[in-house]
Amino acid sequence: MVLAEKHKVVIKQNIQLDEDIYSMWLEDSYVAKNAKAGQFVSLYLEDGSSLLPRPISICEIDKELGRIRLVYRVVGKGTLAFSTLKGGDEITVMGPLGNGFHLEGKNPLLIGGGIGIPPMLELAKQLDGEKKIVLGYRDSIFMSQEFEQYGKVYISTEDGSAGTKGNVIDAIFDHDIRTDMIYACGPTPMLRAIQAYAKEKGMKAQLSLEERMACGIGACLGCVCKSTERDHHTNVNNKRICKDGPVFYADEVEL
Amino acid sequence: MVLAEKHKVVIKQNIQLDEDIYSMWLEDSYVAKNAKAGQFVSLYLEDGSSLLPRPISICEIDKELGRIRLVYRVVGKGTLAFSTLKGGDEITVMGPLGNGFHLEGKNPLLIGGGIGIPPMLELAKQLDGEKKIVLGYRDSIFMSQEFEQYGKVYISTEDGSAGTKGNVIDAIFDHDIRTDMIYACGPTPMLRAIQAYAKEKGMKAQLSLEERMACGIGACLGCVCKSTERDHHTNVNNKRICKDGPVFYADEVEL
Amino acid sequence: MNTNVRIAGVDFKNPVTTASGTFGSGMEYSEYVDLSRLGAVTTKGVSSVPWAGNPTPRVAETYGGMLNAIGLQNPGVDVFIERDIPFLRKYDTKIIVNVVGKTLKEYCEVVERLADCDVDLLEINISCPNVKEGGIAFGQNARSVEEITSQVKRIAKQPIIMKLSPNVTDITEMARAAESGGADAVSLINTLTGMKIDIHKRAFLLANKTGGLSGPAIKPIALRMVYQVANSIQLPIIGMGGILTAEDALEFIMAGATMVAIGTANFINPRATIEVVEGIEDYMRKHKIDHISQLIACVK
Amino acid sequence: MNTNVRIAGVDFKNPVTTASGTFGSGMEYSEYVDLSRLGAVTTKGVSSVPWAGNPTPRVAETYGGMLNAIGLQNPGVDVFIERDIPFLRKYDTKIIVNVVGKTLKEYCEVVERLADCDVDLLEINISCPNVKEGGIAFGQNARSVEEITSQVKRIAKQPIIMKLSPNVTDITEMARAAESGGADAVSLINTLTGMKIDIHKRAFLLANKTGGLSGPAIKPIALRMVYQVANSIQLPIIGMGGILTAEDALEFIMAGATMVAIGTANFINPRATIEVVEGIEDYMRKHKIDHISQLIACVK
Ligand SMILES: Cc1cc2nc3c(=O)[nH]c(=O)nc-3n(C[C@H](O)[C@H](O)[C@H](O)COP(=O)(O)OP(=O)(O)OC[C@H]3O[C@@H](n4cnc5c(N)ncnc54)[C@H](O)[C@@H]3O)c2cc1C
Ligand SMILES: Cc1cc2nc3c(=O)[nH]c(=O)nc-3n(C[C@H](O)[C@H](O)[C@H](O)COP(=O)(O)OP(=O)(O)OC[C@H]3O[C@@H](n4cnc5c(N)ncnc54)[C@H](O)[C@@H]3O)c2cc1C
Ligand SMILES: Cc1cc2nc3c(=O)[nH]c(=O)nc-3n(C[C@H](O)[C@H](O)[C@H](O)COP(=O)(O)O)c2cc1C
Ligand SMILES: Cc1cc2nc3c(=O)[nH]c(=O)nc-3n(C[C@H](O)[C@H](O)[C@H](O)COP(=O)(O)O)c2cc1C
Ligand code: FES
Ligand code: FES
Repeated sequence: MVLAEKHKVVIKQNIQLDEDIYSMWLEDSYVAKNAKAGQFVSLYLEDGSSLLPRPISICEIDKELGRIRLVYRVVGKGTLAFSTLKGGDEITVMGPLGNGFHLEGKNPLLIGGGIGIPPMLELAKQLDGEKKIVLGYRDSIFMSQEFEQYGKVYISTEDGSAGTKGNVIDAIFDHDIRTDMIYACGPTPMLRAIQAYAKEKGMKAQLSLEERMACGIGACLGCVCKSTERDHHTNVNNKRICKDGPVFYADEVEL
Repeated sequence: MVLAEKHKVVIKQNIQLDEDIYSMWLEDSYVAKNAKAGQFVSLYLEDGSSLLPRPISICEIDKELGRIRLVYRVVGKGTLAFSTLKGGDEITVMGPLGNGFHLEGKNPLLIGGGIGIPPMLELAKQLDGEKKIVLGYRDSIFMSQEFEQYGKVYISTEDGSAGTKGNVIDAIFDHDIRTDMIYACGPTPMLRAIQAYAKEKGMKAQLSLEERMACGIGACLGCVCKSTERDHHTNVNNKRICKDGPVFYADEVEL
Repeated sequence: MNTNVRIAGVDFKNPVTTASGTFGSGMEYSEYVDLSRLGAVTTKGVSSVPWAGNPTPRVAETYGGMLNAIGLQNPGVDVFIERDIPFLRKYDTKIIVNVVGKTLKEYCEVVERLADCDVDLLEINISCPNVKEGGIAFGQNARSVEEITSQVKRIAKQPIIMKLSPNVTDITEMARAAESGGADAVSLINTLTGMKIDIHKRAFLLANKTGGLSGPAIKPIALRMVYQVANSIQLPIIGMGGILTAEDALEFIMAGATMVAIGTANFINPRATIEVVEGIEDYMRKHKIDHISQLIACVK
Repeated sequence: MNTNVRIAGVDFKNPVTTASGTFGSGMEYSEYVDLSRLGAVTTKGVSSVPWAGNPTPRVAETYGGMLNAIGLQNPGVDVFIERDIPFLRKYDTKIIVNVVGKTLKEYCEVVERLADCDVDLLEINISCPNVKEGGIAFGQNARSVEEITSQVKRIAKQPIIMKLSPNVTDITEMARAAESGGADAVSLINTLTGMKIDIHKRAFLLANKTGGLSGPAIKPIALRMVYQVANSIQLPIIGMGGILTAEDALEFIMAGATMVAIGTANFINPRATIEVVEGIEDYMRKHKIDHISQLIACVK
């Protein structure tokens, strides 16, 4: 187990990708060295009125240059503050945290919805086999081109402005995509639909979940989800998303 | 009456003068235009966990270049934060606040003790007549040379490492200094001694007082001092240092 | 878009007032904000005779908030009537007068003196933690809350707001007592009693040892209490405690407050009141809310 | 320099422990800090049977603090005894077990199960605001504080710390009741009940609507209560509520706490406990304090 100490790192680049989406590269050789696809980091704010860390998934890992990339959507005080930082500024990070994806499957299917898309990028890089990638957007498209080098990319948009009109499940049906392992990250309704779809088709799926966190390391029990089995650690039907997840097999959790 | 709105200004320079003493020039044409010697400004912190403004006296006013100078001692969270700022950084200011000194007297005596020395500088510049200036330090000397162009400077140090060994009153006795108007800023025990001395000698004195503040503009009644007469505004024997002061005639207040 | 609210038959152009003691009688802040833009100005606690208040230091900063132990220094009701009412009447805003006393009799004296004055509502402060007698002592016991409410109601010509203390086990009990006593509205919260120690001097930071904690630090407590009270009595509520922004104010309104008061925020930003007024308007515009009443107590 | 403190005959190498529920049973944080550097580890509340806790969201950030409504999820006393006690015993630190129940009987069951276990003290949590039954209900009434204290004392083989709720009118009344009931120490404060609303969704942020407010925002209230209790009973006090730094911890010690507990600070900085231990040592060195007891209750 890697010790994920809090540490200050320098921001290499922080650029806007879309209306409220930003991409940040950090000079963080520690996290770069130790991180797996699907893990996340806690980011801290400088302003002492906001004390809790912000969990952000790792989007890309550059082990050679000792860098990691985070892609985030501005939704509140913390992400707004991050968006104002510039290359050369410092930020405090703790990580890598959580368990990450298990790399398996011969023809994996990667599904990202909205701000669940970024963590699929490092996974796409690392997975072997023939990859299919489904990206679901509300309207505006970001990052889709970055995925093209790793597999066949399918897009869905809610307003139909690109790809399949509808959601990611619609796109899967549309293109009759088959797989032996689904990887998915995105809003809970999307994950719930994928869970149901996987069950129906008898497919395996790994889902990356999200919940409000305090400690980020498994101590506070703030971030639990319902587990189908009694969890060995908590001795109730709860798993901690930060420590036992954020990635779970679809049949481990109730959404 | 000048409206002292909160405003952001650029720091021109922020340098260390002595172990824990810093001097900051601000590009603040508004305050520079409107300020009088003896007034102060409220400085705000960026960190939302520290909400109250920090009152700092105006040390120098450069009306031509539209700049003001503040000299401050690092004693806590706020002044520590100010000390890390660099030229080009921004800071939020409200001012000018308070009443300032009345310029009077033919052979004025200016007395500054410790961090009460800086506000004497602009006063020394503005006062006419033959000025004597007494500066009291614990040990290390700062800013004394800057005063020399405006009058005869006498120094006291508690450890006797320079000038008269003792306090400012000792220096006054030492040099048998006479005056028709004392101006003083410094720790309360010093002001109390000057008040007693002035009374004894039948001299007039203007004292700049200090107290913990919240609003800085006269509304909260946090910063009062005892007044000898029933104050017209508060209708009790209290005056507000931020609004009715910080400068008072020695016979107006009880210390 | 309509931001009008009504409490006890009095109409306010918007739901924003000032928290007593943080705005004086509006004179100092009138340089920063147009008082006519406020729903009401609530003035500093006033007693029958002048009070000198506590020794200094009276204020201390705390994490996300502050402590005060002003001790209700005030010039007395006579000066208030002579000077402050005429001043405030120059503006198109309502006047809420905060009333304090050391004994029931003193509260009643002030209310009586104000009965024929041109002010809109009286707020009875039974919750100040910074005076030895009166104040909070009245506000921590349901029977005395009811007693003082009914006594004051007997004399008052203006509607009565009872200002409740958060330093109690169950604030709804105090709210119900105020309602039984005949109050027209309640306001909450006053400050929570707190303390700060200077570890270098090994001494209390405030001369009074303890002081009242206010500012954004206490907002979650205030909001919970407003919600609880809104769900236990029928009277309108003036909510306060840590409001810095329009977003904060809207939380109180959604939890059940008909009006909100801005306190400590004035010290941090003299234009806080106006920015809250404007922010509420912006929110209503953006979310297409025609009338502010649609937001009051909308979260259940 | 001696940082030893003693509570009810138990010696602690220093006055720093963890606040229950913020440190699990130390397992997760043992990666960040050497548990043997702590005076004690206080574990998450444990009940007679496993509790599933409340629905999510269970935590929310507030200005200078946070709300939690975990609802005392815990694996039950059997798993605790089997897994957590042996784990903690590997370290040279004392073990304080926080005990919860929905009924008096449940509290007693846990205390009985723990009687022959290798733990040093029990902390009886009668102050959790996040469960429907038990918890805070016991802690808001002096008679039931005394009752539960004396019942638990009858069975317990370890010294008993009663953990008091700040959601009361007069915390000294509860402290005196704990003392009369035979408690060996008191700890305070638990969280203050608070609320947060999402104005865009117009909904409560926590699934439980209300949660317990903790973190530096509440420190002045906690400190005041510790001071009040220190001046009203003879028992040693474990002080907590918003301690982030050694300076904060020293304020509590000077106000009268024999030990301090670090809670929410762990979430912000996993090394907070150790930094407090080291900071207290630095202060003592700098100010030439030979024994920590010279600082306890030194501000009066
Ligand atoms: C494991 C994990 C990975 C994540 N990865 C990403 C990512 O790669 N990119 C990205 O943009 N977002 C990601 N999120 C969501 C991200 O954490 C929130 O959007 C962010 O914390 C919001 O912070 P804020 O200060 O801007 O919002 P505010 O609403 O001001 O935050 C207030 C509090 O709520 C918490 N919070 C608010 N929204 C969420 C949320 N959706 N999930 C968890 N906590 C929340 C914050 O952490 C903070 O404690 C992830 C969340 C989790 C749990
Ligand atoms: C009218 C006036 C003029 C002043 N002029 C100067 C000056 O020119 N140079 C200078 O170095 N200092 C001056 N001071 C003192 C200065 O305001 C404090 O040193 C400063 O506020 C400390 O802030 P801090 O955050 O570093 O300390 P902290 O102790 O962390 O501050 C905590 C709180 O206490 C207040 N506070 C702490 N010490 C004082 C103090 N001595 N007086 C008033 N409030 C205090 C702070 O404003 C803040 O609200 C002046 C004070 C007043 C009232
Ligand atoms: C400096 C100061 C003085 C106060 N004086 C009074 C007062 O005279 N009467 C009163 O009822 N409340 C008084 N209060 C309490 C406020 O009106 C308000 O209830 C409390 O501060 C919480 O609101 P806030 O967090 O927005 O400040 C005072 C508060 C402060 C900070
Ligand atoms: C997430 C969380 C869980 C908690 N669980 C418990 C608990 O199980 N038992 C208990 O007595 N107190 C519990 N508390 C209260 C803390 O022990 C402590 O009394 C409170 O948080 C104040 O201290 P702080 O501000 O340092 O966090 C919990 C607090 C938090 C934040
Ligand atoms: S955030 Fe604390 S257990 Fe997951
Ligand atoms: S600081 Fe508010 S009256 Fe002076």
